[in-house]
Amino acid sequence: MLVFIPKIVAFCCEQSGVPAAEMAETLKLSVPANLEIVPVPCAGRTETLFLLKALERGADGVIVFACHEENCQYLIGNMRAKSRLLYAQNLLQKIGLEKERLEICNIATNSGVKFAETLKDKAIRLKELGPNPLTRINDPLAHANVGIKE
Amino acid sequence: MKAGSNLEKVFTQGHFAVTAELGPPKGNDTNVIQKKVDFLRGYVDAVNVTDNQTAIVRMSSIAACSFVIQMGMEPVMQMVCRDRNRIAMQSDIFGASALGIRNILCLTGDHHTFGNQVNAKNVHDLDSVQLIDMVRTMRDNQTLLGGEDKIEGEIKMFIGAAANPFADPFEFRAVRTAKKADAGVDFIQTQCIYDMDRFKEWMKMIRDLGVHEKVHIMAGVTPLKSAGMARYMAKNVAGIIIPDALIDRMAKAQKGADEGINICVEQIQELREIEGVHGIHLMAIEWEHMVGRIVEAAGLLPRPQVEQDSGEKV
Amino acid sequence: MQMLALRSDQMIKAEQKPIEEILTYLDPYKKILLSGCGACVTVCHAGGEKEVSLLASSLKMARNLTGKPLEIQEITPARQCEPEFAEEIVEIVEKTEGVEAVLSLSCGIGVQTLARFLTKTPVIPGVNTVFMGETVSHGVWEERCQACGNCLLERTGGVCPIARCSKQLLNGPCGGSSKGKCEIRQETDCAWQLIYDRLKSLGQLDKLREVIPAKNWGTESRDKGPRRIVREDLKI
Amino acid sequence: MPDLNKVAQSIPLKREVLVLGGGVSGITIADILARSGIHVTLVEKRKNLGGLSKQFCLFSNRPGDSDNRISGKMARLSESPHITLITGAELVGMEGHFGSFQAKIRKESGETILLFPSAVVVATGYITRRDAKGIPDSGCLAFLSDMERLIAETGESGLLWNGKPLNTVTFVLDQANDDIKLDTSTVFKQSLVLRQKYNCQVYVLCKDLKVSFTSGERLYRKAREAGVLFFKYEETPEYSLVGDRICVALPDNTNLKKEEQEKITLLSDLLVLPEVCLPDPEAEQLCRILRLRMGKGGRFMDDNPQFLRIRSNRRGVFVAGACRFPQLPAETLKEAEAAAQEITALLAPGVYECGPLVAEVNADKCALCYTCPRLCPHSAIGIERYAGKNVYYVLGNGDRWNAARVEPAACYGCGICVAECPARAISLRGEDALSLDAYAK
Repeated sequence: MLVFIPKIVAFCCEQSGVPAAEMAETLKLSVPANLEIVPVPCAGRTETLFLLKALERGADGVIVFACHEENCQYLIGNMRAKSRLLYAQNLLQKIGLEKERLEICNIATNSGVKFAETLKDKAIRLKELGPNPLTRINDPLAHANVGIKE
Repeated sequence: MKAGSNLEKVFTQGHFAVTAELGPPKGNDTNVIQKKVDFLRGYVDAVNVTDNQTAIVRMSSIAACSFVIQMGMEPVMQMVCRDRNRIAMQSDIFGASALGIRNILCLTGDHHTFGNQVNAKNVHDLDSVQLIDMVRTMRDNQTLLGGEDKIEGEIKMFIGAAANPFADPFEFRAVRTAKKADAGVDFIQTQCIYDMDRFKEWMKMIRDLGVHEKVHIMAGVTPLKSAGMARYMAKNVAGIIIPDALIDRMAKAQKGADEGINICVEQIQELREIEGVHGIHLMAIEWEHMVGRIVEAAGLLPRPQVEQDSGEKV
Repeated sequence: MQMLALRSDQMIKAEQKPIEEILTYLDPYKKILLSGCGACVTVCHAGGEKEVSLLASSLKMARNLTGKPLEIQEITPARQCEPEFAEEIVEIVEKTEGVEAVLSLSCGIGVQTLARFLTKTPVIPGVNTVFMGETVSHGVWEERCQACGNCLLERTGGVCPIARCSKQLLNGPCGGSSKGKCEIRQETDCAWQLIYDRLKSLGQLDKLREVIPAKNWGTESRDKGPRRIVREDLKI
Repeated sequence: MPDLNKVAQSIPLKREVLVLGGGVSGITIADILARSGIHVTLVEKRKNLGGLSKQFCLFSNRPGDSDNRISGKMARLSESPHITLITGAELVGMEGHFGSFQAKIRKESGETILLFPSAVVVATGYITRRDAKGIPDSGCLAFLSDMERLIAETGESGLLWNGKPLNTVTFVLDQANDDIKLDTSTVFKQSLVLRQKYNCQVYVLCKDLKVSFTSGERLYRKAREAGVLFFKYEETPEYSLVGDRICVALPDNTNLKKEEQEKITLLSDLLVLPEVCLPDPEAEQLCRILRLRMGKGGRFMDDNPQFLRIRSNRRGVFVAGACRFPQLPAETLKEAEAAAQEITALLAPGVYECGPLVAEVNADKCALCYTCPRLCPHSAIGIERYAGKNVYYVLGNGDRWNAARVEPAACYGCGICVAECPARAISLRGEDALSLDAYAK
């Protein structure tokens, strides 16, 4: 049977998202198969363009793992990331993409479980949402994620 | 006599003047004007006809004034700076004068975004002070604004303007009225007064500037219909101050409307005593039928019969 | 004192047009040049290199979704409103094969300069040029000048009633000024309150006593067509 | 991958530190730094050192306690060759960054002194106000600092207040300050002495007693054992005068039924209140000069205590002591030691190796929009003149133009400026460009 496994790009703050990912790995927690982790020094490094480009290049969903609010090592990075994400969501809606494809998650260094759960949850929701319409329209066969046998 | 209007004569003969407000219909139904004129006839010296007040489109002030004359009363034509440039205004003043209108009230105009044409372009080519100056030039110099162009005929207008002692900055309010006096205004009517202390303070500043000797000041009053209306106005209308004590009094009254009229009558009596106040202007919003009752209770009847100029029908 | 801004043209404030509107304009084209501008519109985050890349990505995605892909070449010159810069862009358009139109994120001036030189290629505005203003706080800009051509600021304490009073009053505040705010919106300062306060602190309140006569709007309206400044000594 | 070693920069560090504020915190830091051979300039706004410790640390229940050590440190300060003391002076300007600050100090005489410290410590403390609102005007009211002085000056004889013997004292907590740890600890200390040494009757009124400080629980028990009486209240007690004594009335909260509560009246010779602790009104100005982020309520950097205890948002600027929030002398001492240690460690190598990630501005592209200097949480970016070729060849501005510049020593490499720059003129040097390229182009 052909199954859709969503491609997720996760921008991970090195202060929280990356250690949480490492924790998840140490705990041998399963994360969605088609996941790309992109480390950034701070969630505040995540440009609005990164979020759009990820989708433009075929990701089905994008998530930013940032530190908890009022707990950013660099004081404002997580909040800036959040407001950029809201701006990008607004753009997506205007061009006909679901804003739910973009998401931000505040996480602590030791939250390996939350890291894995959030991603699993996101994968489920993306499955319900379906593949990124851009890949579907451009070249349905080239969508590497559709066609993997589960 | 500058214009020879009934209102001007009432003032110059030393009477305490009374005017009331009349909002023209939101259409061409002249019965609305007739009805309101009937309510006011005999109780006031002149009827103040609004010019698209709160930027709601209504019959033009000039046309409505003309009907008021036909119905046997004297109008005060309001003219706002919001909708016309100086070309249109001067041409309308020609027409108004020809139609027998002898009083004009020069106003800035409510902001167009409050009305029902929010996407309009507001003009404000002139401000109210400049409008006063323009009408005075037309009357006294018999020329157009800033020009040598002689006017064919004679413009006779008794010029009024508004003042709001309850807006800010308070210290500037009397000065602004003095500027209007300098520009040539003959009478001033104020925003509705509820905060008597502030009004008295403003009047003192007016007297200190000597403005009360140059212009006739008419105190504006609006009877409150209910405590709810009082609260709404106090909270939502910029430039209106209603003291809490007054709102409490309205709230405690058995019949709010009667109490509102009582308050209004008391206010008029208190205002009459203030040096420099030469009349009252009653803004009974959609309550024109109460004007007679208020004027009577305030002891302002009968209205003085002033001598009419020979050969001129007003 | 160090002179801070040597690059002076940064007072124009603009905002990007709704992407739906831009898409309508671009409908007939398959390949465009998207040109930002490195001056005013960069400063107000409406048309600098960052916005160019964001818009390009959004437009490409939107067009892909409709099955009519759009090819976009991005460029952000330092300015667009001088002939020399426009000529450079023209060169790029001519060299790049298949560019059917230019989408410009520069202000209305840059669009027109470009249009003057690009005789055969349409130039489409991507931003609405809104006003000349200053930064109130980061991300908030407010109008300060309407270029009336006849500056009154000496008489009004450095606060312009033409740009900042909702009714452009020249002789003081209307009756809607309450506690320093304009009646039309709670967050709008009453320009005349600002003028009053400033003249008071300058000890120049007497300036408010004078009646300012009806303004000559000829310096602003189209009495001689577009306004024009000519310096004979500078002409080449 | 770029070679990280190659792009890293070294900033030479002089062993020079500027300490602002000569209270407990500043004195302690200066003392420790000087002993490890770092040259310290201590600037105090007032004429004398000691700050609020002169009001609140006059006596101690334990010999060799903090106050004694402070006087010891103060004595050492004036002798140390490594310390320059400037009193009656304040900071009026500061330029530069970590390793190369230029601080302008102005003395009362108007004379200005230019200093070039590598690091700066802010330890400007707080101020107190006596608030006697709602208390009848009489000689029966004192504040904690008055009581401190009275006890310290009295010695073995009986306590006298206004010439009369003091037998009963009432303390009221929870009225002046939200954070009452400092007040509570002082009240414990004073009431124990009043009870044990002078045999006074002591009442303490409080809402919720907070004992979450060092020895708090122990002191409370000791006070109870010594016979200090504690009363819980909810609404502000009523104060009245009875003869020349003060009466404090409150409902008896031990009865849980509100309507049946009887009134307790406490008659005493003296009512003692804590002073209200307020942030220094000059803190805001100092924050501006130092380009620090202001915390809530006008205090320094009190909004992110997890990360920024001692440190500020700027590299090389430290914030210690009660200028962040009122704290116990013991806490202040610990914090001062920590700050001094961190500075010592930072300056010890003589150079600062910049982090692997440093933001860099392409001056040719900078539009002078001020986005990055406004946003940089570390105040690491300023607008500066560059020498070199002007990109605006048509303008002919010679060989100099302005652009934003990131100071490598002050940059933490978070990349917030990179993401925000509308001209995309900033990049992170040392960043693994490959992993982000797919999303940036």
